[in-house]
Amino acid sequence: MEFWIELVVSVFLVAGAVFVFIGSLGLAKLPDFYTRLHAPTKATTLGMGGLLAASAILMTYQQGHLSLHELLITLFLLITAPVTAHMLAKTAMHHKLQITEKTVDKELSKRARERNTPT
Amino acid sequence: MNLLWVVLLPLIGTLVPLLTERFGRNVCAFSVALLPAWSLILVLMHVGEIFDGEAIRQTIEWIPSMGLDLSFRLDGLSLLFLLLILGIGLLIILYARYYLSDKDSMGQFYAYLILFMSAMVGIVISNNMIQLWMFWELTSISSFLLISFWSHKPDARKGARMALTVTGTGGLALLAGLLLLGNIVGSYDLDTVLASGDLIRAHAAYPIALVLVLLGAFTKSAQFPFHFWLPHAMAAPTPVSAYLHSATMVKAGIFLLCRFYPALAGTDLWFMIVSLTGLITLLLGAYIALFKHDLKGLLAYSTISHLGLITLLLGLNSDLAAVAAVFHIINHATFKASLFMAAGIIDHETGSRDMRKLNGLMKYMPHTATLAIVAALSMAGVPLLNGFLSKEMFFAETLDQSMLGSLSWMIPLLATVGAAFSVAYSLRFIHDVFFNGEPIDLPKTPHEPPRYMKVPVEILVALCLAVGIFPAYLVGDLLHAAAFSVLANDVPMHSLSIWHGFNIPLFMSFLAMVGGITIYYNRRHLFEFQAQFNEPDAKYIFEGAVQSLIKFTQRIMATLENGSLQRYVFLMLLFTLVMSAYPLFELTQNAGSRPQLPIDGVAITAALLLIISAIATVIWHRRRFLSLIYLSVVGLIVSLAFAKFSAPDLALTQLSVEIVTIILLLLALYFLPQSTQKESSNRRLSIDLTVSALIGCVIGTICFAMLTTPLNSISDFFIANSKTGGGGTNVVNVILVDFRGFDTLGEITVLGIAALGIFKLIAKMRIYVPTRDDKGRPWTKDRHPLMLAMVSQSLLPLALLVSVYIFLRGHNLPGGGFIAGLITSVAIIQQYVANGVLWIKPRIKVDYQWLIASGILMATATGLGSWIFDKPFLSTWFDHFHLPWVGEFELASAMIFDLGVYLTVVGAVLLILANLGKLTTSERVDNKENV
Amino acid sequence: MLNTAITIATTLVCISLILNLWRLFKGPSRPDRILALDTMYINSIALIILFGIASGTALYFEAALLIAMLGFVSTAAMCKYILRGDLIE
Amino acid sequence: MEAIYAFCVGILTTCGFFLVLRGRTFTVVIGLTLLSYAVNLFLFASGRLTIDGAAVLGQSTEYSDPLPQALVLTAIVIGFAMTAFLVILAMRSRADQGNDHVDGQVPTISNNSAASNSASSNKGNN
Repeated sequence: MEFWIELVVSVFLVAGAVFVFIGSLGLAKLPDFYTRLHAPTKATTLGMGGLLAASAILMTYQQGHLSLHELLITLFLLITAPVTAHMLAKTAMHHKLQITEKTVDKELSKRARERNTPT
Repeated sequence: MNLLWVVLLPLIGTLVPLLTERFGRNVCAFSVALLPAWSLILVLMHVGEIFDGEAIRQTIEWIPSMGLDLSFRLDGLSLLFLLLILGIGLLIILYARYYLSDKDSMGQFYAYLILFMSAMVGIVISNNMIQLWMFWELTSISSFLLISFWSHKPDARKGARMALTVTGTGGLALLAGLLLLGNIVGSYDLDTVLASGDLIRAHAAYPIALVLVLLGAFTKSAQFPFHFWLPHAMAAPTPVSAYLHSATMVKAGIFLLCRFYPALAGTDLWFMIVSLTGLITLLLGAYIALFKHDLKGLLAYSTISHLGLITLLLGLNSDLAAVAAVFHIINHATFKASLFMAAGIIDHETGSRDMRKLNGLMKYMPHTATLAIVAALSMAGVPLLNGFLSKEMFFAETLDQSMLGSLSWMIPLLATVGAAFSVAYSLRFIHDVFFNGEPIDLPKTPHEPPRYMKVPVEILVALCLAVGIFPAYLVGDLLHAAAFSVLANDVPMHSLSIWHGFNIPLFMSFLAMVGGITIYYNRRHLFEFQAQFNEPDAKYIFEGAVQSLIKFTQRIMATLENGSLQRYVFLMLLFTLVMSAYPLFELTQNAGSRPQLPIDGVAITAALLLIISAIATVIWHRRRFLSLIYLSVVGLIVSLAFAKFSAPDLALTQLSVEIVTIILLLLALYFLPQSTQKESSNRRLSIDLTVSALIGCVIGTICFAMLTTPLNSISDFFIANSKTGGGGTNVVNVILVDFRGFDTLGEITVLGIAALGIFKLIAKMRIYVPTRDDKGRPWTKDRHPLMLAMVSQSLLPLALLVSVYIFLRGHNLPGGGFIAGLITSVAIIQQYVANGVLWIKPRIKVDYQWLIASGILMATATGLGSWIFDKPFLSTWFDHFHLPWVGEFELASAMIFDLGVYLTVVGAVLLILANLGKLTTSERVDNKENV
Repeated sequence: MLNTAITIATTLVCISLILNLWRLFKGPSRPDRILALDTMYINSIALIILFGIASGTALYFEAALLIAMLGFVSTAAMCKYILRGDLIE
Repeated sequence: MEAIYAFCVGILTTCGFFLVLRGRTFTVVIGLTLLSYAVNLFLFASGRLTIDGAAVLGQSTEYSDPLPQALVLTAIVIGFAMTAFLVILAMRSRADQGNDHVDGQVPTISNNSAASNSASSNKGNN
């Protein structure tokens, strides 16, 4: 196959994989849940986008017509990731998980929690 | 003629009394007698040929492939026994008609009796050992029914159980022996077995076979030490005793000895066992009989002793002795049957069988008394009666044997002693009952029985006399024929005459007479002597044995089956382990010749994840939510493995099922304890762990061995014909909906049934709904988070689109009804989760049972549809069409079938999950708010 | 070049899977574990796509698609379970 | 590769059986689920392992054995039905007997924690 396609695909692949990795690394390393929540839902999703783009390009090139699966998957991920994050945040609030010291604007979370706690 | 009918007629006759009972006693008795009489006539039609020494054989193929067929043979011995069985049987039928009271169910009695009769007939004319054994067991069972006929009496029940146990055990031993014989000879055909006597006697297994067969015979004909069941079987109605315990059942053992005489007899072992058992039984029976106060008890023990006599004769290994034995079989049957009937009459008319009360009946029932006296004299062996003749022959035989070497003289001596005792008890029977003063407070005032009740007795007694006076004319031929078939060679010269001149046997019987009379007149001292030791009642010993056996069994059950499922599972597992591990020891090396795939990093990672999360599931199995999370990881990895090893359909199915399972378990977990404390002891844990680990090793080994052995599969056919025959390129799906469509139909049916069962189980289940989670936190008020609800609604069409797409491509690319159905139901369940039941209710109006039903119906209809084009069930039709815009596309009837699968899956999953979810909707307290 | 890229990517994804498992172990809270599980789903999608690219067939994309759908469903279900106890009400 | 596969099957079997031997219904269900994974993998293995050989005509050169796949596919679905049935049975026994022990009552020999547990569930039930 032509060099530039291979190049693009490879770049997308590596970049995506790196982002995926960063997401998981963040999940493993970050201090508290709220910070951890960011890593997978953002970085990983982005990384997935990269990977899917790579595969979309490659498949389109190989099969000669536009391959839609990747688009579908991307769509799903893009729609669901925020909701997942939202739900997880809700559960975290419900469980009153501790937040690290370095968090700015703790009052926000406190207020949110008060609004959230059942009376 | 048809030998089959000889046994078949009585067998059919078993039903007759049940039908004709309602027409009154006479009709019943008469109708019952018909069929046995017919088969007796059938037998008599062949007396001529038999007397000429022929044997009639007949074989009816039953299961030729297994070498099983019904084979019969009628020779002299069979003829003799048939005459006894059917002849005396008819007399008994007549007798029983008068004996039975109105309270007894006549039809039942006759049915049992005829059943027993046909079983006996079957024994004596069988020409196949297994067949013979089957009839043998049938006699045990039917005699059980007969003895326990008065089932309200505990004696009857106990006696029947004892008889069944003893004879049944003997029957099993007999079966073993017969199988062994068949093994030695290589055939179960009786002719062959009897012909190859030398082979058997020479064989190493001969002693075992002999002992086993003899066990069967001795238990049946009440030989020492198995004699104890016979007296207790006297609790039966007297016709039964008269029939079973004089002429037929107890004679079955003797018949067995005679039948196998050519095959088994002639060795020292045979002599030792048979003759000594016979001798002991003869003496013991004769001795005990003297002290019995019960009429039937006396007769029972005398029967035992006479059977012992016959056995002894058969044991002597001399041809003449065998002849004498056969002769005594006839005589004993005649006089003992008549005696039993007489005793029955006395019991019937006086209401008692106790000889201490029965006295001087001569003047009350002279007719019966005369008959009984004649029969008793014949039993005692008085000249001019048949008993005398066979006893003479018996004495003669005891004289000319030299088996015990220098001690051989003991046998005639002991024989004389036994004879003396038999004279004594015969005297007692006569004198105590019919003379000896006046009856003592009998329940009834004795009088003669009804006229026809005496007829059978008269006939038999007449026979006794006639045979006693003109033996040669009456039984000569019969005896010759019977002896011929017992010895299987020429019968030695024997003269059936009353007078052989003055010889030792005559002198011996004279001694016996004198001795008997003396014994009887000094019986007082004997009774006192006997009174010292109380003989152990066999019943108590036997019952004790039975009880202890029951206790033992109960103890075993208590340990094995203590009602704990946990324990059962463990035991089952242990068994499985043993059974599956054993063959592996033969497996020398488990790595086969198939080239193995290279290991790559992804595989290692996946395996690592799988193993760790599986173990984690186990470790945290008490914190249930946690173990559930690990479980879903395992499921994920498994489906990845399917994808990796080129099974995309499986990967898809596994994924969707896994999610559905997780949702199901979450739904259930809400009602169950969130976490439990440690319950089982460490010892228990380690044991369980060991066992399951061992099983894991075994399974793993098998799996590895299987993976590494080259594959020869039938799947090439499927791959070859998938496109041409099934019209699809996705072979897996084509197999599901076409090649093995019938299986799939079954599967979805099972699925539907399971779903319906669950639906019924859930109905009206009252269950505790926790108001706080396990940490004591109250649930949040926000029942349907807005974002989730909105996004789920917007995702629904997308998901449905995907499932339709998966369904449509299923025939040619990974996908199909199962997967599409699962996806659809997951999508809908998501709506339930996100928006709640109340939101769904107005939107999905179809109820899920209907979905299941229509799905299964559709699938079945597709199958049936192929009948219209007279093709076999579920054969697919497909064709290709061209549409503008869409292009080439294919229609296959398999697609409709797949649609049925789809609907069933959707219906089942939703029926299960939605109903499980609805369980709480009405009960949540905060349900009314913010709806 | 493409193969090297695929190898690198696969390795990275595998490592991230193991990291997720580690988080799943470590917890400490239930949301953490659920998050780890969700990330695992997404990473396995990545794995499948890489596998598809490597083997050059489009057969496995449906698996990826399904994981994308169902992973979301199960995460949502688990959150709902923690929040409300019963999923369907 | 085969060795790893077989090892995983063995591990799954072990874990499954160990959990099946536990006393609580839910745990038993989880054990059965693990076990059914193991069984499905085992059955699938009877078609041997192939890579890049999906049994879809025209997609690859040599195909994996489709027959075990078809069997396992239905086995998975039926397995789900069975699990569901068990789960409902477990709930039913919890509802009727007040505890979720497989034997219907928590064995008395076990330590007091179990007793208290069953007591709490009893309290919950009525």
